[in-house]
Amino acid sequence: MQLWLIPLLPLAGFLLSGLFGRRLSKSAINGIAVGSVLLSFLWVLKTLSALGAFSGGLTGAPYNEHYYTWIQSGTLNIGVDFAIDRLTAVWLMIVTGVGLLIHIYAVGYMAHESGYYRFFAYLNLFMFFMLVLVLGANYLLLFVGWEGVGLCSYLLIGFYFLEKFATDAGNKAFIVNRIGDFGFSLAVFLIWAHFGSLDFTTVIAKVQTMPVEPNVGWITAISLLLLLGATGKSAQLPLYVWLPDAMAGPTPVSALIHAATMVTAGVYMVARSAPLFLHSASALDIVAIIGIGTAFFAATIGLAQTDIKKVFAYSTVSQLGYMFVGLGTGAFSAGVFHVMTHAFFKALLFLGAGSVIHALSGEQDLSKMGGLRKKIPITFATLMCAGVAIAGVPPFSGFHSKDAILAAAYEHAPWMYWVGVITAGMTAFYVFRALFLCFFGEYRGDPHHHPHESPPSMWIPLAILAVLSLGGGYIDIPKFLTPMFGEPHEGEAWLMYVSVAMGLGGILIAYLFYVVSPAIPDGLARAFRGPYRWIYNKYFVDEFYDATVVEPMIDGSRELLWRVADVRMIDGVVNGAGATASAVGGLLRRAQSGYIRSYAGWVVGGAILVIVYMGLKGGL
Amino acid sequence: MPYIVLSLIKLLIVVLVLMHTLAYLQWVERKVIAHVQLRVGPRRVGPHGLLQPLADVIKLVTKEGMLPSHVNTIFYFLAPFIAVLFALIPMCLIPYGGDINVFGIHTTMQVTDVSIGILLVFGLSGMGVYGVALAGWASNNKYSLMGGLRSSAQMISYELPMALAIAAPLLILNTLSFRHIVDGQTGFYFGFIPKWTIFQGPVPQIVSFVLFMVAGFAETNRVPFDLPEAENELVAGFHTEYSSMTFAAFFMAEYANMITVSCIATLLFLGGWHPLWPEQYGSSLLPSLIFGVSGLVCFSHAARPARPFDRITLPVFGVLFLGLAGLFLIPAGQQILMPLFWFGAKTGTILFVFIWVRATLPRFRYDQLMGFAWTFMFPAALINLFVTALGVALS
Amino acid sequence: MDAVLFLIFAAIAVVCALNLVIQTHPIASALSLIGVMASLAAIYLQLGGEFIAAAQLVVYAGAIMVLFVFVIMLLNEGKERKAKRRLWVTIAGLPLLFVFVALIHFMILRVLPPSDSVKFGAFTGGNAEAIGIKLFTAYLLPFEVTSVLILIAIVGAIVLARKEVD
Amino acid sequence: MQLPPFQMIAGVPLTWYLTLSAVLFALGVAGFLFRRNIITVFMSIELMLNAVNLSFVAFSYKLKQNDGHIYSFFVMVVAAAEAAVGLAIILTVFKNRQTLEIDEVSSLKD
Repeated sequence: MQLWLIPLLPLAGFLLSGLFGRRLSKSAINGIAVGSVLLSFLWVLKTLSALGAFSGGLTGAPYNEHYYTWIQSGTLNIGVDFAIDRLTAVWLMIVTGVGLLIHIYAVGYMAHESGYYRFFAYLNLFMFFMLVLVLGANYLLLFVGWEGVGLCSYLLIGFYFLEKFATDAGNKAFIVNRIGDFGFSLAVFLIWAHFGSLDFTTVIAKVQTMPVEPNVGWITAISLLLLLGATGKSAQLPLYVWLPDAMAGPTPVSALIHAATMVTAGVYMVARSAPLFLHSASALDIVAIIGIGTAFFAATIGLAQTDIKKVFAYSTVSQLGYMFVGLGTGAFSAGVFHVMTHAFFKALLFLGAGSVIHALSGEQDLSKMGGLRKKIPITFATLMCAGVAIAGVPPFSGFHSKDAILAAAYEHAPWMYWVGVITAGMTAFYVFRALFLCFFGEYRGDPHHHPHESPPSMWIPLAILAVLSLGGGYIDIPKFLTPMFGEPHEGEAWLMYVSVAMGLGGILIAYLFYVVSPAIPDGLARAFRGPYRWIYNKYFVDEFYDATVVEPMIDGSRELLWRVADVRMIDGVVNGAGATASAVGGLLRRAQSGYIRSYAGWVVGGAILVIVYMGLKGGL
Repeated sequence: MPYIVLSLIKLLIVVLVLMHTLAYLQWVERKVIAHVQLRVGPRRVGPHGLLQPLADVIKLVTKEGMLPSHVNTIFYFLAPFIAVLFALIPMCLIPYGGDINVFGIHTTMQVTDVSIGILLVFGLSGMGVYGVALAGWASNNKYSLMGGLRSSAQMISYELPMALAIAAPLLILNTLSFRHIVDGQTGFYFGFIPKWTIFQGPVPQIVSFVLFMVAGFAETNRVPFDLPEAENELVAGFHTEYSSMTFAAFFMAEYANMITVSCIATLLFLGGWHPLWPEQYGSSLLPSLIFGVSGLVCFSHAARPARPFDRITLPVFGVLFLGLAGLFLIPAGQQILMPLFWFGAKTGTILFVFIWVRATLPRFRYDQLMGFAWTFMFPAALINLFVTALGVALS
Repeated sequence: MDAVLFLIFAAIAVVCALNLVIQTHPIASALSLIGVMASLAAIYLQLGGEFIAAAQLVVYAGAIMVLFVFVIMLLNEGKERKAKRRLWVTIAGLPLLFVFVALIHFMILRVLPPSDSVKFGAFTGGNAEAIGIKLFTAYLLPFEVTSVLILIAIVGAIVLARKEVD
Repeated sequence: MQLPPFQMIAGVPLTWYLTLSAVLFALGVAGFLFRRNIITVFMSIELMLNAVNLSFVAFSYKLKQNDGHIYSFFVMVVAAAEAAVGLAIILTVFKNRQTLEIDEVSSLKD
């Protein structure tokens, strides 16, 4: 079935535009980048239809392809295998499909940027690693893809490497992810130590035979370590801090990597190792709690942000929290469902925001926007679609997935449902706050500047995504994933009404605050100055981390590792070796008279000694 | 020890014949060049100058040997000795004919037969260069030194193509001993084309024959490669400072080398002492025919003498020639003489070519000489060797 | 007869070698070295090494030494100047050498039974055919490597000796 | 090759050959140690090589196999290469320092 073609096409694109991009024309680079992704998307479609994924097939064991044995050492035997089952299928569709749209969008968005070929090379490389991550049939390949996408995200966040904040953001993302990856790698080691294999199928098969752990044990440890990795990659508490800063990268990057695909890798990983979590009593609860906490927490921060991309970034974090709630409450299919819908409308939100920024040529501050409704109608319309979708207004996509998750949450623990509902309200509020501030009222920006609508290469993807985020809810992922995660159970009807009501309420309040009488929010902010400052400054989490983790680390490195370990010990040893060598050499130099004949004399003497020795020894 | 005695006898014969050949070869050369240049050449001493070599020898021996000042005496005298030595030794290894029975003793017409004869001859003649080089250096004279340097460089350079040219026929004949080399060339194709290596399959060695001859000219410092003694540049080159016997020694060495090269060429390419066409077509009658005819010619000339004393000399020669013709008709003599005749004929022809070329061609320039060796001869010899090897491997 | 031949050539070799060491003039040394080589060639013949003997003449005496003589003439340095001989070399060197020879001779006598003796022609494995076969079957790789070495040497010599064309 | 008729005479002890080679080798060493002319030193090396060759050939006579001959052949070839390069080096040295005194080229610098 040539699964390897799927990731290799983008890799080829990366190599082409990465190696020769300097000499290629922009159109050529567009052709390579978009073409490679398009091809791999088509190949995905062909493969899936051939496997019968669209016609009720692919229900049983995953379709596996073994290419070669990568590591063969003792009982450790890791092959380069690609496998497809329904979970993978969903992700393949999301990654290649949304990725394709975003590539097309980027052609228009990056048109005037320098380092054009660099950007697309990175983007293709990201596609390659993401597809490896999704297709890999064992934890090690998953890990490879995992690190690869991390690398690409670092590169793309720091794409404008001339700005300090961009590089800082890149480093932050990378370092924070290291913490998660550390957990993940530990988990992989444990899995091998415990199950003797890294293949998903083997591990899961072995897990199925074990009893559920009542209290903490191997499986719980593994699950929690995996979860640590997931929190890193998917920006959950406590490691979410990198994602908002990651918006320093170009907007298509934010849309593709930091909204639609990479950040959902954690979800994929947890869903992939669902049996592990299911066999540990405590792990799932922790997942759910982290999820709901993140959702609420991020939503509150989102209320007060003034940078449009920041707003959406925090909303991403909170939506990811929703997904984890879905996973944690056992409704894996609901979580995955939300991944898909979120991919649609959040990508749309970011791309729309990008289009706005593009229209205002780089302006991101909401307080300098407004009244763009007339100026950029297409962007306005599409963004509105995204808004209603994320707000969970029926019958749009967000509604279905979020509803499924909340239902599962209520079954799991009612309080979780209520928190989730409130969060949903806040989500609706801040999203529409952003939209209203952007499109309604008076234009508050530089009066001499005249916003303009984006080129078709940008708004066509917007339109497609708009359609998807409106109608995407009818792609019944839970039913599709039934063979893997079992039947999705319907919640009672009133839960749905409440959440919908909250959503609509949020929208109304936003309308009241920011369109009808813009005075109110400032009054509120003045009334609750303390909490507002907290929220506005994101609860000073970054400062807290700086004080507790970063500063001690740096000081410790400087004082102990550098001043003592490096300078005293290591340099001491090295210099000592050098000094000794030169001293010995100084002694030996005396023999080095430069008179060849004296050397010869030494040689003869040595030869004679050897002969004498052998003669005495009576050898020969 | 009959072996030793036999060898000594052979050695004696060879040396005697060789000495006279050397002496008269020079006479021949002068005559031939003279006729090429429409002159008469030496004719004062003896009829047709036939006693000229004797006179020369006497002159050289009796002449006072000049010892220039500031020469390195030992080497000065060592040089001609070396030259002659290594020019004469190879003669002992060259066979002049097949096996013979004389007075019941079965032996070969060769002083000694070494199974690596040709290699040995090659090595020994290669050492002749020391004579020239040393002479040039020892006579403490810049022209001589130039000559010595030139000759040593030239010899080293031309030994390579020579060796490669020799290697090709050896590949076909698959031996290093002269005797077997000649034996390998017996027989005829279609009964009349001799199986000499220049004609023999799989690859006829005409190219390597030519290359060998050219390299031979260079090795013996003959025109057009006589740079070491180029008169108009270096007075007389390496033997500028030599006179009388020492000079004669170099002279001898040069001619001896010429003969050696011609002999090797004969043995290696022209089928040694094998006749040009088979017995049954009367090849054994050829010598008698030649001598007979020349004898008759002598008599006819004696009848109408051009010069007064021809009336005496020519009949003498006529009788001589007719006697030789008769000798070649005696069956017992034939098995000894025929090989010698054919061998001598072939060698003589090549020697004539040497002289002919000297009378005809101008001299090379030194850079041309080296360039010719390295850029033409060497590659050509290599290619020829390769082709031959291919042919041998395929057949 | 064998012994006589051997003694003759051995005497020539030793005398020439001594001359090589004693003579102060390079040319003299070179010529005496040639003498050594020629007599060694004869001794090789006695030991049945026909091919090696020929190679000795062609390669060593015929080519290498010509090169030496050529260079000596080219530089034409003249006699070695009597310079302050470093004393310890003389004092230590000569006895050292005698010890050396004595030791080797002692060992040879000790290792080899005096019984086995050399007869001319008793060993015919050294003719060109045998050598060639051995050389191109068992020792093919070393042979090829050596030819490459020669090639490198040629290039190196040219690079070293040519005039710098500015 | 045809054998001459005096092969029945008792031969030469093999040890003579080896001793000869030892003597030649020692003389080569002596030349190396005592001579100061680079070329002479070089020739002493050649002498040593020859001595070694002799023992090679002698031993291959004792063992009745011609590997020794092949070794000495290789020695010759290598010696040829060595001579080519070495003489070129000597020429260069002479060009740069106008001397062949081996003790005057004792310093690696300049």
